[in-house]
Amino acid sequence: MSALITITESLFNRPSLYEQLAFASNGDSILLIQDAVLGLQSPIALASFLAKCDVQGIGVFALQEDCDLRGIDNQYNTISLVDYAGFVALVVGNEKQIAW
Amino acid sequence: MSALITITESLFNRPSLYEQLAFASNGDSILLIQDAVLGLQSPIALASFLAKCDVQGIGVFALQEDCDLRGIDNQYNTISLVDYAGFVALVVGNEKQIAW
Amino acid sequence: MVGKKKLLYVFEDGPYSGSAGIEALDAVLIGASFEQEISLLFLNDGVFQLNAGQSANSQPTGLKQYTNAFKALSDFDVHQIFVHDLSLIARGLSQKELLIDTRLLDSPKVAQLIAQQDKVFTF
Amino acid sequence: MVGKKKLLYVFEDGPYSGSAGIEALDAVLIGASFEQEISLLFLNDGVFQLNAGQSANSQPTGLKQYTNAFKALSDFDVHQIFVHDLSLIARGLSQKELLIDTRLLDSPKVAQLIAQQDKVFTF
Amino acid sequence: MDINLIVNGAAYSRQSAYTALKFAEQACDQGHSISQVFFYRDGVSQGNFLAMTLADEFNAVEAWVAFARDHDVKLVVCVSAAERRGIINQQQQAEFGKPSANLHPAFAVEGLGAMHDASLSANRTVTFR
Amino acid sequence: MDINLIVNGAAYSRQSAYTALKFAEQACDQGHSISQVFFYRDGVSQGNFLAMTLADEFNAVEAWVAFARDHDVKLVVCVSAAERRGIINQQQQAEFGKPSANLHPAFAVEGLGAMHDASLSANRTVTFR
Repeated sequence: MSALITITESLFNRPSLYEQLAFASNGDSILLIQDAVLGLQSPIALASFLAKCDVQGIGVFALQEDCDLRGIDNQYNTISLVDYAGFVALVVGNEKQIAW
Repeated sequence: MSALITITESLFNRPSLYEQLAFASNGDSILLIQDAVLGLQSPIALASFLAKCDVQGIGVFALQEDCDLRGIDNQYNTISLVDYAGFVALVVGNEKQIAW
Repeated sequence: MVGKKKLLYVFEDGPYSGSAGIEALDAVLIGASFEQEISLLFLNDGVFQLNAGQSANSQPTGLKQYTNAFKALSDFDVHQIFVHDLSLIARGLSQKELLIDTRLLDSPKVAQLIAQQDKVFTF
Repeated sequence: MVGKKKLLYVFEDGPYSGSAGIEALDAVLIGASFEQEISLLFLNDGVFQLNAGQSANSQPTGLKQYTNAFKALSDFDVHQIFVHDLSLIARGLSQKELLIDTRLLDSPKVAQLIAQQDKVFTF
Repeated sequence: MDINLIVNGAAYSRQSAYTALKFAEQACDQGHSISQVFFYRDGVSQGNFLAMTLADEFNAVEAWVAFARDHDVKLVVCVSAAERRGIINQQQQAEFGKPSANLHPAFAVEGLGAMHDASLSANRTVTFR
Repeated sequence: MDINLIVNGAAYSRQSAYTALKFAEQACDQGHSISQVFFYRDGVSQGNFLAMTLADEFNAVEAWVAFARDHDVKLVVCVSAAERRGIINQQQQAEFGKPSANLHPAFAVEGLGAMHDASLSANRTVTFR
């Protein structure tokens, strides 16, 4: 059963959360919200995380409003920005959600 | 003016706190409390942090009661365990405290 | 039994500094009464929840040493207790130092466990 | 003035996810009225507090966009605004993208700044 | 779809109240139903009607009450989490002989069983930490 | 020495209330004086007298009140932090027309000026997050 994994904390504060990708499965999706969107500003910070997601077949999304609030300029074309409607669609489209 | 630096969070959760050693000065002291004592259980986890503290002339302490509560067995002879009286002495013996 | 759901409760933080552990345990004990298929997963600092060496609470005004309650899980017919092996090893702990019987899982096995669940509770 | 104390307020977290930034700023604005020698230090995710691109709050029920208030610091005669250079660079920001004039400090200079303080407030 | 929420983050100090509410509103706008919002851990503070935010600040308790009224959603604070944090209703006030109460009447007080009931019956459970 | 404390962590959810209290008791036992304990951010929850912990759990509000009485220590919650989090005393209840109050009377309600006053006059300031 595919999962939507939401990550709330900053990569810079809690890098171990991003290593928990090892606990995700092919077909899962990851949505970055709140402080987790801060990494999108740096073209380096999320690069290896995203490469691993790509290999594992895991889609990565980020919440547009949380980027806008913080003035974050998404540096990654492999991260799709979604609004709250997209957040709802991700919840509906996966059998369960896990809040890391 | 020498500082007592208290660290509260786990090394495993927030490694960046331990890199903030770069902001400490010769003669400062570091006291690990609460989740910060968890690192003492592993003979590897704190090794490079302690080596840097040694080079920088920074003493490292940990709160005995917080170790006991968690069943932590201190693996480092360069970390002195102190009780709350020792915590008070560290506050008194340094001109200021900084809660990282 | 048909219709039983798989529920996983995840422990990610050490005890005492925060209340995540005790409040996750409260949830497990209630969840156990629902006769579903319950599992617990300890990863990251969560493995310290099960560290056996925790000191009993000596003073009446002290912090409550609640983790012995994990030993009662088997009375509630909760037997699926999983520990992420790398989390344990990285923290200088070993399986035989833990309060209760556990099963060690490597990362792919953790991923598999999670994939099988109907609901995953984090706190 | 003899007897002025050096007070440093440290911003370590990004805005909005938590209230550390707005509550640190409240403390700074009160501290400014004490006629001491006040400095602000932004490090780690704290550098995002000063990111200029933050969207104005469009909906009335939205989160308050408080960080423009940093621009008022100079009206309170607070001019010592320091930013840790590596924190900024690691997060893909540059000094000219910040809301207000700041001085960049490398790690040894941050250590020096901290060493000179009478009190360091973290939140 | 029937979706239930679990909200663990404190009002004011954390964004999770806000994120959860925006999610819930959007879910309803899309025709889903929110069967229950269960407030656990520090999340129980979101039912405290004594909270007074500034006029331009997000007020969690008011926002939840309005949302629940508009969309007929059940709001529940966990009894044990709330009592430990000093969030109680008038019935608990009387029961424990406390001088006051602070839980908004739009919030029910129930045990962790309510969280499980909702999670077992809903199509989706979404946790906001 | 004269030491003042700043406590930012929430009651029950965080250990900081406990650590701060143990430190304060030990400082007094050693002959130091605690001029003030200032509760800021989520720390203001430590003044909420509605909090009910189990008999074997640490109860922050009771512990602070006993400590302040025994050692003549001033306990202060930050007014703005406390109002935003719904921790108010009877005077604020009357002023804002709220139906109840929940701040223990052993705690004063003051602004961030009180934090600075204490920090500027004390020999040491210790923050517990």
